[in-house]
Amino acid sequence: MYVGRERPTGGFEVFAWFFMRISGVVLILLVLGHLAIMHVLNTVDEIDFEFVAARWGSPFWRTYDLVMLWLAWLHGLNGLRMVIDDYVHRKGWRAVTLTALALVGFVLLAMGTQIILTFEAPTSRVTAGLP
Amino acid sequence: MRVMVKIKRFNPGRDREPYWAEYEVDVEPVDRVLDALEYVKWHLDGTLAFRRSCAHGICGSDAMLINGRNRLACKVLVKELGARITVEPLRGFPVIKDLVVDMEGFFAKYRAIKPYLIHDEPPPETEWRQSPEERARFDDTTKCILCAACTTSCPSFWANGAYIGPAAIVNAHRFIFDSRDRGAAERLAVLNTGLGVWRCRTIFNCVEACPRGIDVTRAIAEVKRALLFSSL
Amino acid sequence: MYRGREGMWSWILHRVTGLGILLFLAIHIVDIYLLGWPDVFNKLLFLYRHPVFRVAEVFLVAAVLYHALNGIRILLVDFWVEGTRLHRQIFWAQVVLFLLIWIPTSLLMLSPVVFGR
Amino acid sequence: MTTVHRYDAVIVGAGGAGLRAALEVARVTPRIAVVSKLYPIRSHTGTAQGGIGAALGNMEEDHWEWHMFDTVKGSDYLADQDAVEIMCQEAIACVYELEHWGLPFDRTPEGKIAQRRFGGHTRNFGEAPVRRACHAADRTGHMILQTLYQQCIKHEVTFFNEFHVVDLLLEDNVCRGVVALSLADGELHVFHAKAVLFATGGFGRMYKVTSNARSLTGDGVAIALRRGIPLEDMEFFQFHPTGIYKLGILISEAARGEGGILRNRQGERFMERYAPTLLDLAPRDIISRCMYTEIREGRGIDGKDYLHLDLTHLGREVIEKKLPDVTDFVRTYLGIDPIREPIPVQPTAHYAMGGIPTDVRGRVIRDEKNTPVLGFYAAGECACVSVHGANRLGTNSLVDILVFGKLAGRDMAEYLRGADFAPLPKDADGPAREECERLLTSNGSESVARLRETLQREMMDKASVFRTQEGLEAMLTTLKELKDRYRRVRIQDKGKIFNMDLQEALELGYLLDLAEVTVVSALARRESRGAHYREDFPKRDDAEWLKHTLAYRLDGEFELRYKPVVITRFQPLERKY
Ligand SMILES: Cc1cc2nc3c(=O)[nH]c(=O)nc-3n(C[C@H](O)[C@H](O)[C@H](O)COP(=O)(O)OP(=O)(O)OC[C@H]3O[C@@H](n4cnc5c(N)ncnc54)[C@H](O)[C@@H]3O)c2cc1C
Ligand code: HEM
Ligand code: SF4
Ligand code: F3S
Ligand code: FES
Repeated sequence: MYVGRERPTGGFEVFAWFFMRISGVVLILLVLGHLAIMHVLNTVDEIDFEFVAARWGSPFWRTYDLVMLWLAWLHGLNGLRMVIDDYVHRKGWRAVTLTALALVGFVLLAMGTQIILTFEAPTSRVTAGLP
Repeated sequence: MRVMVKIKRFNPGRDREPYWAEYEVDVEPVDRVLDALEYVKWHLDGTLAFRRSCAHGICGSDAMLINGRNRLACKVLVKELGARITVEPLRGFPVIKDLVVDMEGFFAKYRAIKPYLIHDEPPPETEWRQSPEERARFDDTTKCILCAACTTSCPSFWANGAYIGPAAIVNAHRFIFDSRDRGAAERLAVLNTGLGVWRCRTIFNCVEACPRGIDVTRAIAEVKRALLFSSL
Repeated sequence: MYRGREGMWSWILHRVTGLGILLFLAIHIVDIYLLGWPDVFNKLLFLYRHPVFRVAEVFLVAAVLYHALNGIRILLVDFWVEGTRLHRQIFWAQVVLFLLIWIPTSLLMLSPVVFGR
Repeated sequence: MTTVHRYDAVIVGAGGAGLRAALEVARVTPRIAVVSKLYPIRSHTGTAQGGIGAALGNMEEDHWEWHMFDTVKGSDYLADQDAVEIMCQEAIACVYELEHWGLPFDRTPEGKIAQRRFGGHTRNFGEAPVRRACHAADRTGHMILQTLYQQCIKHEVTFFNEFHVVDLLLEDNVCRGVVALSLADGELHVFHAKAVLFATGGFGRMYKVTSNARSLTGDGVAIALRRGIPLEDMEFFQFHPTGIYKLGILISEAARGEGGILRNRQGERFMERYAPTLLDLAPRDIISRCMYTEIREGRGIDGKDYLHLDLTHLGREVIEKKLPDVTDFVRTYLGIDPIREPIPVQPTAHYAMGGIPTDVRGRVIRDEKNTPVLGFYAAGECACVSVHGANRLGTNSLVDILVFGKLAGRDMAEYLRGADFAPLPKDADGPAREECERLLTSNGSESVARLRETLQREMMDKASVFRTQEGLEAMLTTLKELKDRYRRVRIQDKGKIFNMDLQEALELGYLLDLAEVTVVSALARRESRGAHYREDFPKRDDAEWLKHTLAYRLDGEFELRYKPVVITRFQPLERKY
């Protein structure tokens, strides 16, 4: 292909589109891994406070969960934004829904991040016998 | 062969709401849906309106929703459909009357992507050279007859009528990938928005609807990639 | 109803599963946040252990699995030249793969509920 | 009430000829409107398949003189050679121009425009077939129409789409505009103009089996006739040899250009007997006649009225790459795969050689002395320059619409500079309104569809490939009856919005008029030439009939006059291929 003039570059939509794909690929590993560990190999019968606490004792799992949280959340939020974009046309409604989306998105992301980063396992309760 | 043709009718000058009308028609199995419509028009109910011209799938006049899918009435044989044929106007355009829809918005989007060769240098004495490979690069999208079957089959377009739609993207592709063209940047700029290529969700209804067998989604994907790679 | 084919149905499912997972994730963030209050957290765990949730969990896995596999299909369509031509075949391959993974996984997950492990 | 628009120039018809002319006029004035009853890209030019002829010599030696010779010979020496000369010279520039506008021609390995063989096109004055038809697969017309429309978008030409022109405003030999019916709302619009160009296409719809679109009803030609313009050479109507059996959908000559063969029920390549040099690439009039002869002599397939077009030896590669659309038609409509099975074909009404007489500048002329009508132009299939004479060669119509579209546009542009708006006639839209009202309110019992069916069937029977005195006379009687019944036709749709019923009734009126001129002209011409074959006068008669017919209709009566053929380079010879 010949290129005559400057190509348009960037823009939010290209970025968003590409992000959906990149995050998707990474999420395949992260989310499926997470599901496998938490819901298949272990089951919710085993999972309790101690389980999680022990897991977050390791920086690896903290990072894992943090990355997963951010990617999945931003991926999902942008997905929802696309859906809103499709179906909500009235100006006012759009503003309301998109603002709500941003607010809820921000608050929950902050909550998730906070707990992953600041969680301190009560040392006494860290028990042996966990992976 | 006797078939029941059910047509969604609406005459804004007279009717408040669209309604269904049913007609019994005798056809040959090798007749087209267009023949059935013409039979209705000519022998049963002269008030029916639809567009048609070439009757062999080249002029793009008679795209409509036939048994739940966008088709050209002149390119579906009744034997493919069985004894009940349902015909509706294309979705997402205002209805002028019966099966005739207002295509002005559709053509406005076509015009928006600058559907003409852009090349500022003076042309040579004879032809611009183009290798068969370069020519093949955009062959698929030169076939478009602007029938709008693709755009009006796209759920993304139904959801938001401001979406530029596959037909316009196909026609942009036809020029963007023509080795003689120098206007790719301008066209890509038009398509690089939330109402441009990025609203395509690769749903593929367009491909199934296209009577010219154009791989519409592929064309759209190529445009997306062109935009992505020039942004990286 | 428009009689779309694989492409349309796969998209509807992708959208529904994506939104479903998002909803779950939102709830999940909240419940994990409760880790700050270990007692509350542990008390609420009964919810997760309820048979209804155990069955729902199987569907959550289904949703994620479908969404992930279909995500791969979308990527192939977007970036592989043959993707658009073969999208239907890829879809059916994906369905097969989905069943191959999901059925055994569900059995594994549900066996404690059904057989009490 | 009636809206009045004012434009320097109004072009009626948005096919190849109309758009090409519009582009030319748009160079000098933005006050130009194209009025078309179809969306431009729906025009019939888009269905042209095989190619556009121009002696580019990209694949082998070629010269415009050879092209000119073939055209003249193909026309059975009835074409005006000054016009043919211009056309064949200009063809080359026109093709390059299209390429520069972006037309995606197929390419040779060196990247030049690819060319193929076509009926009647030869090297060195008839020696052997030559590759002259420039093509884009079998969608050449589609690409031409798209490219021209794209250029019109670029130059911001104003379009009035789905405006059906119903009248021409012509007084004292000066054209003043047109009257059109807007289909969307049923209102009449008057277009006041300094100059008008008709490019309304052909009228194959007067025959039962035809390659022509539903819309090809000769509107412009009939309107001109009604306004006192004579029609030229209307007895010559081309039947294309290979229409899909019964449907009439065209299988391009390109199929034979690529090597396809016609066979009869014995599997014999019968063209060997009739045209030993060019075989299946002989001109259309000849092949169509041979096919009918075969059928009459019982060698049709299964004794029926069709023959086989055999492509099976060409192989999948050639068929699918070079004739993709044709292959698709055959598969869709016949359920036959041309790669494996021969295609049932029969001659199909295809092209009107006759039409509104013009000079080489596209000006409509009103008599045998070539007196132009001021401000009235015509180009394309509706016009008769005459470059096709008694039989058009394949690929030459696309050349015709481009070259004479351009020249007419150029002359119009010139004319606009000196001309002023002639005042509109009093009650400009009166006659049109009256006609529409009459049709809408008529309480007769006749149906448009039935009349049209009868017309098409009878014309096919009596005034198609073979003609006789009795047949034509009988047809004339039938036509009188049909016209009489037409006065009592009843329209069901009385509404204003998209009244297709009214439109079809108007169109039937045009067809009836044109059928009548065709038959009257054919009856008079007591010889056989090109597409006009009289069984009772099977020989060409240059002494008596080397002249153009001009048919006038004055107060309902026909008057035939004649004008000489312009002969410059090539003296008439016997036509052998
Ligand atoms: C199937 C087929 C294949 C062909 N293949 C070839 C080929 O390979 N090579 C070749 O040289 N030729 C070919 N021809 C012939 C050639 O295509 C036509 O003769 C040529 O395209 C005519 O062009 P035009 O511009 O005169 O008219 P058209 O393209 O027919 O356009 C007529 C225009 O007039 C408008 N119009 C008509 N009546 C009215 C009215 N009352 N009011 C307003 N507008 C009106 C229509 O809307 C339309 O826009 C083929 C023809 C057919 C039918
Ligand atoms: C497991 C790996 C995942 C992959 C491969 C993946 C892939 C994708 C892709 C490619 C899209 C874009 C679709 C498009 O542009 O048309 C998408 C959309 C979406 N995804 Fe995911 N995703 C994954 C996980 C998730 C998760 C965990 C969530 C929830 C938090 C999620 C929610 C969504 C939503 C809501 C959409 C928008 C759906 C739509 O617009 O139709 N996805 N996904
Ligand atoms: S891409 Fe296909 S369906 Fe869409 S307008 Fe063009 S021809 Fe019609
Ligand atoms: S149906 Fe619509 S979403 Fe894209 S693939 Fe086709 S344009
Ligand atoms: S009538 Fe021309 S495409 Fe159907």
